[in-house]
Amino acid sequence: MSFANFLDYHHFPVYSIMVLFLGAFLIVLFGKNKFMRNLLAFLAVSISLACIVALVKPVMLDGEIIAYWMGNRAVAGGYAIGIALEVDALSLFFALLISTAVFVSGIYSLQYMEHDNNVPEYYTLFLMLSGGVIGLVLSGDIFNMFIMVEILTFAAVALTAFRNKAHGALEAAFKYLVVGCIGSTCILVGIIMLYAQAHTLNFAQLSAVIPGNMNNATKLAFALLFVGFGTKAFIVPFHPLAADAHGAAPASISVLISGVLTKSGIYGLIRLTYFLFQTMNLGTFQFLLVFIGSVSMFVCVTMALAQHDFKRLLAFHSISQIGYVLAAVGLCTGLGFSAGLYHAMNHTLFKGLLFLCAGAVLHQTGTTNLDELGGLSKKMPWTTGLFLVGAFSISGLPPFNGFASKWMVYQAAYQKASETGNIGFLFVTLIALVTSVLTLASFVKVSQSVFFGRLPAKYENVKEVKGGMIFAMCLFAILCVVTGLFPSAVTKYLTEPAARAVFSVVNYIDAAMGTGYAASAMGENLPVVASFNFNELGYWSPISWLLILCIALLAVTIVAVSGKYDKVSESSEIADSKYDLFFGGEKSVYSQVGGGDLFWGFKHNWRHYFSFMHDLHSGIVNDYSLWAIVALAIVTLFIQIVL
Amino acid sequence: MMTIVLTALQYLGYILIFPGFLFCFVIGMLLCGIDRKIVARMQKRVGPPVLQPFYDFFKLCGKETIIPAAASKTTFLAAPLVGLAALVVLQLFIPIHGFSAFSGMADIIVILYLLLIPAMAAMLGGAASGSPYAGIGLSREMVTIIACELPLVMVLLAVGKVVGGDAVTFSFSKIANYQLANGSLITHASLIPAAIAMLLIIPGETGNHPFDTAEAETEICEGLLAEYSGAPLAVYKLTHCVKVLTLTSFFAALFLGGIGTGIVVVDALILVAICIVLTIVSISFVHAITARLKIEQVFKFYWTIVTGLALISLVLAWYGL
Amino acid sequence: MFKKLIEESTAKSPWLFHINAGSCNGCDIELVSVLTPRYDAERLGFKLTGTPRHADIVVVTGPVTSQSLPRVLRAISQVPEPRCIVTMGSCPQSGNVFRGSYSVAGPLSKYVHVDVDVAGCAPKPEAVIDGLALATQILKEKRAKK
Amino acid sequence: MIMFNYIASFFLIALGFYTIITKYNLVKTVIGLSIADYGVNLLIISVGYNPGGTAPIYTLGELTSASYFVDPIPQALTLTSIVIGACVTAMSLSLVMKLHESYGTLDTREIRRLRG
Repeated sequence: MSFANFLDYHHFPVYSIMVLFLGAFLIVLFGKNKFMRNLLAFLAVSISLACIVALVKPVMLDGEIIAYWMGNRAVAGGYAIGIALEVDALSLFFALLISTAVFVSGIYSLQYMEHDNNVPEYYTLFLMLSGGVIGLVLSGDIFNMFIMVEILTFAAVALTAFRNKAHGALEAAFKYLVVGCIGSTCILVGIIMLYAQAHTLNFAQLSAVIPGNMNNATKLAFALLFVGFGTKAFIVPFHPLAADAHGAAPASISVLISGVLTKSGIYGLIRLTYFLFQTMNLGTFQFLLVFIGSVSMFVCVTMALAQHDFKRLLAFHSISQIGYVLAAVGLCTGLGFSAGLYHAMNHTLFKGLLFLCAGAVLHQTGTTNLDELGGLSKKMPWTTGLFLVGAFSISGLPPFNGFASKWMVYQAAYQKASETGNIGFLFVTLIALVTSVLTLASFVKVSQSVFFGRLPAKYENVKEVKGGMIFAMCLFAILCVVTGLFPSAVTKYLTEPAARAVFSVVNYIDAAMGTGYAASAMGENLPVVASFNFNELGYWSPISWLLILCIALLAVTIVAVSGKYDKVSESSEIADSKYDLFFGGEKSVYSQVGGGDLFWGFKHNWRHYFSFMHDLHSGIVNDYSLWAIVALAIVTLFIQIVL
Repeated sequence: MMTIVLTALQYLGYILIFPGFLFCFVIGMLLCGIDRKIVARMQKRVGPPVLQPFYDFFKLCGKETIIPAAASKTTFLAAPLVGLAALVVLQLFIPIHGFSAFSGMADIIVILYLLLIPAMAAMLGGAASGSPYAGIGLSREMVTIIACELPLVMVLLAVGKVVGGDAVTFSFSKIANYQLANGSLITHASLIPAAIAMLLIIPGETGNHPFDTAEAETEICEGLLAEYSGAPLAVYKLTHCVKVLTLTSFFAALFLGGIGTGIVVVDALILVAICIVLTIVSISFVHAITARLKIEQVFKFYWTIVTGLALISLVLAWYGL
Repeated sequence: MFKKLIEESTAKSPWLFHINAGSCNGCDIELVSVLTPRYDAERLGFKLTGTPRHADIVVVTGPVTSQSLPRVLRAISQVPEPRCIVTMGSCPQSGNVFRGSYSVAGPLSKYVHVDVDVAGCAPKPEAVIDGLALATQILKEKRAKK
Repeated sequence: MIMFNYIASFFLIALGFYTIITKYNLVKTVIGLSIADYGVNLLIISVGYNPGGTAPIYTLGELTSASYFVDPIPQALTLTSIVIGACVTAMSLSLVMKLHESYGTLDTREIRRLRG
């Protein structure tokens, strides 16, 4: 076997997983040395990213589906015996955004974690987590998916509890572990029930066999798997876990939990509903996905409005954005898929950026409590600027990326509503738009309470964070802007191939099992996909808009500056009452509207809802487990009835 | 080469003169002046001259700009300029009877979001000043935006449904063409509630009476603008005036299209006339007969009455009535 | 030309900030009556603002009690240039009937330069408008000198 | 006979979940997780079971159409699942210890600093 053989791109999927696990192992051995540890971690994440990026051309652009059999144990006698990795455009899309997030988070960790104890363990777990997620999305074997889910759950739980002195870290980890294990148990039982029916664990073969042989047992398995992957995606009713875990974990891990773990759950749900059970033409099932998505969107954004903690607020937003993704994906139109995947990507980028900013604030001030912070923009200008980029992106202000994808989500929902004549989808558009403006509201709250407003005296000596952390944040910020400015390129080269992959189950099956297998195994059950299109209802060209805005801004600035706009009176060091804030004539003291008390006019009208929600999120692990079981029961009933 | 230069100059002219800055500046100020005059006349006062907003603007340009010690200077100074520029760019996308300076760049949903940018700039500028009054003003401004957003979205969706039929549309040019062919949308029975809702949204979006809780000068010292003085304040006042023009001409484009001759100058004059009428109806009359609402009343008003009107329209449009 | 425009505008759009320095409210009511339909000072461009940062003319009423003095001075210092200070009623000018009281620190002219005094207890609205018109002229001159 | 296995395994899983939901002691919650896990293990092993089958060990040439053995894959899966179950128990018990250190209680109703 020549060396060139190793560089064949068919091996890259397995490399990208192996290198992370190998790095984790080596860091345990050699991690005592700081340089060695950083080098190993950096190498692992960058090689993994490189392998994934190298796959873009064959898989995304040329449309090849890579089926990689471990140890060359390929299909024999119509049965998949070996363990497979199967990479189609959908897997690669998720792998791409996961490895990007892992890469940036890794760079950020180098400086962010330097004051912590047990850093080698941190990197071990970090790499295990990353390897688990990439393994999950690249795997073509359903039991392997389960193993990877377990690996990433354990790593995430351990990392949540990593700073076990932090407020609520242990508690969050325990809750996450309990409900996560309920989810994992569901997944495992579902897998076994499928195995009992089909006697195979290969995803492609299951996809070919199961849809034609639906019975009560497979339906129950479907419900179990759905709830299991739902807990991994933290959709409602599992969102309190996400909030707890994000708030307690180190910021670099919050990036992974929000940007990566939730994506793996969404990936699982897509694979489950559209490949394994092929519910494309089932209106009622789409209703379930869209309903859960819309509820997640709205409930979590209102929960976020009521939060007092920076990271906890971001955590609730994270689930709110996942709601967008799920609702868009559930629409099951070409545009809907494209929009949902686009938004999933954007969510990873802007939420990663925001968590890194929160981490920077925590790193420098030691707190993320919105009621204590304020006025940091004078001390941390870079962080402020980058935070604003993230905040504008997530609240969907043009021309940042959040707008492009949200705009597509609205269109997809409205188009679907109009095509099917179902007024329910219309309300999805409305909820999505209202959620978007509520998102803006809560980020206005954060910018007022953390970065602008008055600077409390105890933060007079706060400094900007170090260059490495700023660099990591800049990477995300640049990606946010770029993906926002070139929406047509992103949809054409990334999301549309991935969306097409969802609609070509047959290719997925044939790539693994041999050409013609799908047709022979499924017979007349071959999925008939209604024609799908990516046509949009309106138009939006961010580049031209930005160009015009720049010209306009330039013109205004020139006029303003020539009119001595920048000739201002500023305070010198001498205290002068002229430069005090106007305070009704009083000597101004530190006073700021607390983060929780902003938007009183809104909250007052919704006070019953907010108090109800507050009581509901009781923080008791038994309640959260009960929600999970109730969700399982409801989904089971629903699926038994409609499928 | 010559043609490229000429095209560039033409677009530059669009941005700077018509329908860009100069047009917005003059007409926006004029609309506000007329508004103040009409309100005064309705209260049996003589009222300020129609050119009063110009005087205010130039006076403020000549005043000293004070940066409070607690403020972040860059954001404090840049926010007004960004807001103004974004708003003027927004005006460029709104078609004037078939004439659109930059067609095919932004549809009505984009306009909805672009409208947030000036508000966002004002909020960030206010927050950057560090004033506690600005904190309250910011809170109220945001609640007003949330309040207006829901009915506004419904209005836009209803229009999109009526124009597109089964193939719903968000496209401005399709709306304009539909009205050229079939007459103004306001004659469409199902859209009359939506038009009324939109008329009620205009004062809320511009922050005029009785929805000016965010800038209530008597209770929270002008809220967001509490610490602004001199030229930045002048820019804010101008932004407010331009916003009146933008929203009224947005209304005209949505509901009163198809009125015009095809000659750009004449159409522009017709648009100005329409905007004046709309300003008088939706801003001045409402201003003169109401007192300022409390912020939770603003929210309640928009999410019940106005949303109800818009919802009626949406449902009617949905079932093709 | 531009400078001329600003000067002219300064005279046509004077915004008021009203400080009550311990007044009995008589003058405050009269000041508000200046803006009512009968006298309508808005036809001259007058407008009451809520914050000193927006103001051109500061109207002080009341005898300037020792409690209010630092507040009055701080608020006046926060008004951007060019600015003009008008005292309204006899109290801030002389102390009126409160003169000699232990709690009165006035008159105001001991602490800041006062541009216009409008006498009376309380002054008639016509007198207030006259005083304010005078103040706008002073404002214009200050602007021109700059 | 095999039916009894299925019923028992689902009973175990349900019992585990019931324990997690109703018991307010952290250790009992962990026990509930383990019980559910045992139920799953029993289910997996039962799925692979063939009445009267032999051990899944054969050498080349021995395999005929009549040879009849237990499905080996679920047994492998069970091993994995048992390992994972042990990890869950170890991990959660260590968390319980730490929680007891910092909160001074094992009652879930008092371990709720993060809520709302």
